[in-house]
Amino acid sequence: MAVTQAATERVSPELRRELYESMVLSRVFETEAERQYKAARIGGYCHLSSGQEATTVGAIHALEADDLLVTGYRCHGFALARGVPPEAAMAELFGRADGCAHGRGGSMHLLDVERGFYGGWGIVAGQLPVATGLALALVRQGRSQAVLCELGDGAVNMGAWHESLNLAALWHLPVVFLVVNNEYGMGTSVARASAEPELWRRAAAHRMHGERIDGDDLDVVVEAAERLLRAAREERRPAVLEAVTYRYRGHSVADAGLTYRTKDEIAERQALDPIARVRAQLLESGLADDELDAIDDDAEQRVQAAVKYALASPEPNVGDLAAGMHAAGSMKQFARMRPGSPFGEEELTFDSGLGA
Amino acid sequence: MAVTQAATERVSPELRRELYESMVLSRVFETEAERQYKAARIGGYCHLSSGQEATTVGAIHALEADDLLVTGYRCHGFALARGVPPEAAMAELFGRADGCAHGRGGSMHLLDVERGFYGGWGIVAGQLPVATGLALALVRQGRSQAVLCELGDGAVNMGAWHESLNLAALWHLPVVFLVVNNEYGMGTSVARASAEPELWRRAAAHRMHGERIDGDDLDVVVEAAERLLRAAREERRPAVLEAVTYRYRGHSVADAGLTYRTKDEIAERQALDPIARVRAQLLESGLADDELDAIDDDAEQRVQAAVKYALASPEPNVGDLAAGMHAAGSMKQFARMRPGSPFGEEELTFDSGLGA
Amino acid sequence: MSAVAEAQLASRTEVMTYREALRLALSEELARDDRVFVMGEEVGQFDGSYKVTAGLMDAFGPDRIRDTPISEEAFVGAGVGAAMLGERPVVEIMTINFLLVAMDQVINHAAKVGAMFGGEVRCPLVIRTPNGAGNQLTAQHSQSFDGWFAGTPGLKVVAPASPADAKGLLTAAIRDDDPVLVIENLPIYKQKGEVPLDPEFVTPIGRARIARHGTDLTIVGHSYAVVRALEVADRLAESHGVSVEVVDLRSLRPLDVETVVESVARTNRALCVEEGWASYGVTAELAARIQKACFDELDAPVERVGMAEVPLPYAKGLEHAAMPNEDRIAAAALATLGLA
Amino acid sequence: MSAVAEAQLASRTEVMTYREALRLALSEELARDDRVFVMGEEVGQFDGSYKVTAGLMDAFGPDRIRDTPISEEAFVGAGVGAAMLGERPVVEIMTINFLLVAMDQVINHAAKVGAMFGGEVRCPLVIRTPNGAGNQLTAQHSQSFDGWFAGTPGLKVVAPASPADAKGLLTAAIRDDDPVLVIENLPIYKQKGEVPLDPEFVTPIGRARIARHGTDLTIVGHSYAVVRALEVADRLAESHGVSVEVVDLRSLRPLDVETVVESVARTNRALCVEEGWASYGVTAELAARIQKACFDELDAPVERVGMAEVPLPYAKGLEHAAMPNEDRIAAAALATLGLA
Ligand SMILES: Cc1ncc(C[n+]2csc(CCOP(=O)(O)OP(=O)(O)O)c2C)c(N)n1
Ligand SMILES: Cc1ncc(C[n+]2csc(CCOP(=O)(O)OP(=O)(O)O)c2C)c(N)n1
Ligand SMILES: [Mg+2]
Ligand SMILES: [Mg+2]
Repeated sequence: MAVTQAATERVSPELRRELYESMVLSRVFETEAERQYKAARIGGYCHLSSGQEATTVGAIHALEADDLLVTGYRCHGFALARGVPPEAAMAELFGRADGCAHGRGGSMHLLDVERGFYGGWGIVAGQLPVATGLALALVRQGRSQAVLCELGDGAVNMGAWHESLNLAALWHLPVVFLVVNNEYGMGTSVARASAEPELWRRAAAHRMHGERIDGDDLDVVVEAAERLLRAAREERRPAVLEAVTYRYRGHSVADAGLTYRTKDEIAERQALDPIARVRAQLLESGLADDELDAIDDDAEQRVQAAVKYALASPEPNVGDLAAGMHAAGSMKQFARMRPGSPFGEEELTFDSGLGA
Repeated sequence: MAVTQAATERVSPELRRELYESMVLSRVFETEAERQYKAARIGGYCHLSSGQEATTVGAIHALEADDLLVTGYRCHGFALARGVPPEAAMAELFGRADGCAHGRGGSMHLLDVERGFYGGWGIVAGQLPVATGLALALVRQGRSQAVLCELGDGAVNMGAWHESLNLAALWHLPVVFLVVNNEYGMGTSVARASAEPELWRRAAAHRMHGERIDGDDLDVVVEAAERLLRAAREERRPAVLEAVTYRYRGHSVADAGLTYRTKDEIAERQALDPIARVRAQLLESGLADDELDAIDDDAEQRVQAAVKYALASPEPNVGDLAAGMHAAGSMKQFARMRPGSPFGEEELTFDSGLGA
Repeated sequence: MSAVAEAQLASRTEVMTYREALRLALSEELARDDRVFVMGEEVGQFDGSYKVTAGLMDAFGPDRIRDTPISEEAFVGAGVGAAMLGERPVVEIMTINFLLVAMDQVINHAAKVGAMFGGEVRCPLVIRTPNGAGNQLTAQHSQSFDGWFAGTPGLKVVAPASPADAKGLLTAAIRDDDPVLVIENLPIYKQKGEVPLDPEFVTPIGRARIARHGTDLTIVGHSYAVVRALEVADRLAESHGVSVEVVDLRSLRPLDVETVVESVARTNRALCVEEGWASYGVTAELAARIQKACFDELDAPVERVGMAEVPLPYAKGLEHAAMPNEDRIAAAALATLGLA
Repeated sequence: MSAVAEAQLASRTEVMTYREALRLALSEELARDDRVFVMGEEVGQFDGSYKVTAGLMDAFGPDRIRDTPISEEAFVGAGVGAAMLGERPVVEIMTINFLLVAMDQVINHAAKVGAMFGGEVRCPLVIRTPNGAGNQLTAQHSQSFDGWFAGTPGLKVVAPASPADAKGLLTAAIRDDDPVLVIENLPIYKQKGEVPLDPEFVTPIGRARIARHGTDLTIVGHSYAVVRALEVADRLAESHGVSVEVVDLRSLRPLDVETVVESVARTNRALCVEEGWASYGVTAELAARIQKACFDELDAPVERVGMAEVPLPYAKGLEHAAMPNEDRIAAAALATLGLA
């Protein structure tokens, strides 16, 4: 297994502390999200990434301000690490007007165009062609930036993976496919889904660089993500980066997550918790326990503030049901469609002030 | 390039003579088909495989009687080599009732279930999942047979290729994917379509055996196809066999085939014609010119007889427009659908005596 | 089992959920016919993402209850190929939204086998998948493409609205020699009803059912829309004393227009309802058929209600407003009755 | 160019084929806007499988006229992503049949971008593809899924039936800020007609056209069905002295029902025609709309003609019998007029 070695010196104590804050924020945010889901303030699908924070935060740290990000539906941590305010994220989970998608997308479809985050998508591997297209646009626009595209270990068996990798390699597009291998796609282990369980090896089918890393080692993630994103930006070399990590909670809040793995297995992995690891490193490097507790408390407070904000944010106006569906001016195109409409359709309007 | 060496001794003079007959029949049949197309007796798409006969005939020879075959739309040679009577094939091209698909399928959709040929399919790579399913059925039925699935070099960039290979490898299905690399997918060369132009290497992405052979060397094709089909039958080891060959005519009869390659390139390849090669080998092994001429004449006569047969075969009965669409007895299920039908629909009937 | 016991069983029914009725049909058919096997994501070890197949892997083993990778195109196509060789695959697609990635295998392969090959080979494939919305699953996960499949010659499409039909139609689909799409529905999975225990019980494909008798208005629908229609019928009986007849289509292809037409010929008014978008949807076909077959009987235009024509938003309030909920159906019914 | 020259050009028209009109729109838009680029199989070196893009690679280079591998799902999705970043991709799909393998990117990605992300980002993607049958291309290659896309909120769908609209609608689609599917048609590619040379000429999306004025019957259709309808109208004028009005829809979403309704209100009879299967097809929606909007004006039920509901067979005779050919349309028209 081609595990790149950690280059601990690359992460300074200051940076490590910063990334620790981000990892803790993600964990606390999602713990709260599960609580709020059970309190029925959040609905739909809600996929948590507790346990995966080193991969999420390390990879996002490697992005430059103008780089782009695309993910699947397990996107809370990525959004927060990229700088989406917890308020905007929580308000989205609550389906409120001040959510980052104005309450239209929910947990799976967070986004923040100003920060280059082009969504949270819900169809397995469906985001790969989209990410490939964003990379193509970067090239056409002469921007020397890169796209980071997250997907799961189960997504590598979709045809869209194969077609997107070939296109990216053939056209030398600046995109890094981050395979978050949390060992299961819903209840299916990698070994039960993939004839080649070393997923990074599939990159070779397109003469593309691939490598597998310990996704729970923050330093390793930062080093590899920075290196591959730089190669994408500077040499237009796409790559596959497989980060091996683990999901503590069920596939979604609705899944207890125990028909396909044991409590012991989960406990074993939690004993190696990436957040605990980083905390230990920070203590070693001289930070005091209470400084770290202060960070944890601060995360708690930020998340509680986000909940307050979300609760205070108004429900979207039902009159804006179709807001954003079409570009401004489209109402005129649809004006002559009214006669004989299905009941109630005449009332639908979509030229609205929401969003761009 | 992993070119397996020829094992000339494996093909006896008798067998070589037999395969020569089959190669010539395919060439003559398609030459006549093009003539008939231009005489407007054949319509639709008509894809010729002139130049690819060593691959076609060699691979089919490696099949046992109970093995199964699935191909794309370039299927004339495969059908004939598998034993479909030229009469039934030509009648199908002419759209006549005695065609192997009763005039419903035409050039792209030849089949012969009794000979284990499950079609001639028209969507690039669409036949791969179907072939995978046939292999699964063989396993479920405890039959130690294999499926040969033909596809082109352009088809390897479809998602269906990736998904089918993973499924076949993961479930140990007895299927050999024969990639007929004729160097172009319509007007696109392999290098312009595939980031990894050595297509056989892609099998490794699924821990599947892959190899590339000279598809114009009959002996090499026979040896490799026999070996891989045996491994599929006896050890349920699927594989990718890439046969490098060349298409003399355009992509289809409608394509002159010269916007993307030169006349010289075609001439160079024709100088190495696989049929001429085998003819030379037969002469060496002692056959006389006139014996070989007799084979060629015989092929001409068989094809002319096929044309006569096709012309004599009746046009399908227009009353049987929907024949075969549904299983016997389905008319009763549809009986209550008539009121308010679109104009003319009431008359459609499909419980018919055609086929199975 | 003794003939007496069998006779008793044949006549017995039991109250169970729609989900349990589907599971009963599957286990009976798996037991009856070795050619039947189930294939899909999470159908085995995970017990099915909506638990329809719960326990079946323990009962029938991993060969007959096959967990697949996330590769809908490949395993739907594998179902086509296996069916062509005489197997009886029952492929589960988690929700109908994911059939979009396997569309080519359903429309251009499964549906073509019979006619394109001149009847030389058949494709007895069953695809099971739920449609529907209503749990804030949002735009990509809340759709109903029912009409697309119903409009594809070569396919048969059924959509049970009750536990009894869930069993009867799934059994009929598995025994049918053609490709059949069985459209289930998320909100109905937990609905309870009487289900015949006779393993030979089938709901014939192509026969609609009068779910409720009435005289003033016919509400026509399939799948969850039928449940909503029945609720609205009760409501309007109380609130306005109107008598609503409800037709449960059960099959979309073949479509039992005769039953619909007989009903509308009596009530002279028709409202067509569906969970999906109405424009270019199932209700468009219903309206087109009814206006032609009942031209002289109609006292009012055929009305339609469907999901608001927008990618379904996440927020609960927006989602509710967008659904063809009982209030909207009732309002449409009153409008059709001229009581609005 | 001088203002005078421009003014002259603006008013000039030229006779050209539908194919040439599309090519003219593409080259004008490529020249006008650097964000526009063309992507698809064989669009460059091969000159396009139906030659629409012939010569464009020489004129604009391989970056703006991109040949792709056979990977529809990837390059349609790449169009979505590029459009989200402000590019104006024009993706060619050889024929609409092949959109089945990219369905997920069209329906669950392109169409969702605007609403699902609350209007935060747009997707100005154009997909061009021909529908239709009639050259013995057989079951897998002779389909028209027009209604499926027209029934998808978030998409816009246009289908030019004349060279002028081929140019005008493609130009409008490229300039539109939403995803637009431009449905071309195989048999029409070679049709000739007057085409405005003004680079600013656009056919507004959502506006139908009265292609022929008449008083006794309205035939409504889109794409090639309009060409057939015009032929039938002439025929019936001669044979039966009836006056047929023909409405060319031009757009399917938004659908200009007003123009249809105004026409039917005058003729009191409507026949809807399409190249694809009529059941659950485009004509179902037309009939549903007309019966509601013209309930009191209709003297006869709205009639429909489409392709016979079977996977299209290969044999010439079978294929012809299955097509909505002029004889079948004329017969349906006479039936609607009560002259059958
Ligand atoms: C095409 C498609 N098929 C099925 C699903 C249902 N589904 C959602 S997530 C998921 C598992 C994905 O696993 P993986 O790729 O490992 O990502 P993870 O959930 O572990 O982050 C499945 C099957 C879907 N959303 N899209
Ligand atoms: C999904 C799909 N896309 C496009 C086409 C149109 N098409 C037919 S054959 C072909 C080229 C295939 O090339 P290759 O796989 O090399 O096979 P060959 O024709 O060389 O035998 C294309 C693009 C199709 N039939 N299906
Ligand atoms: Mg996973
Ligand atoms: Mg080729």
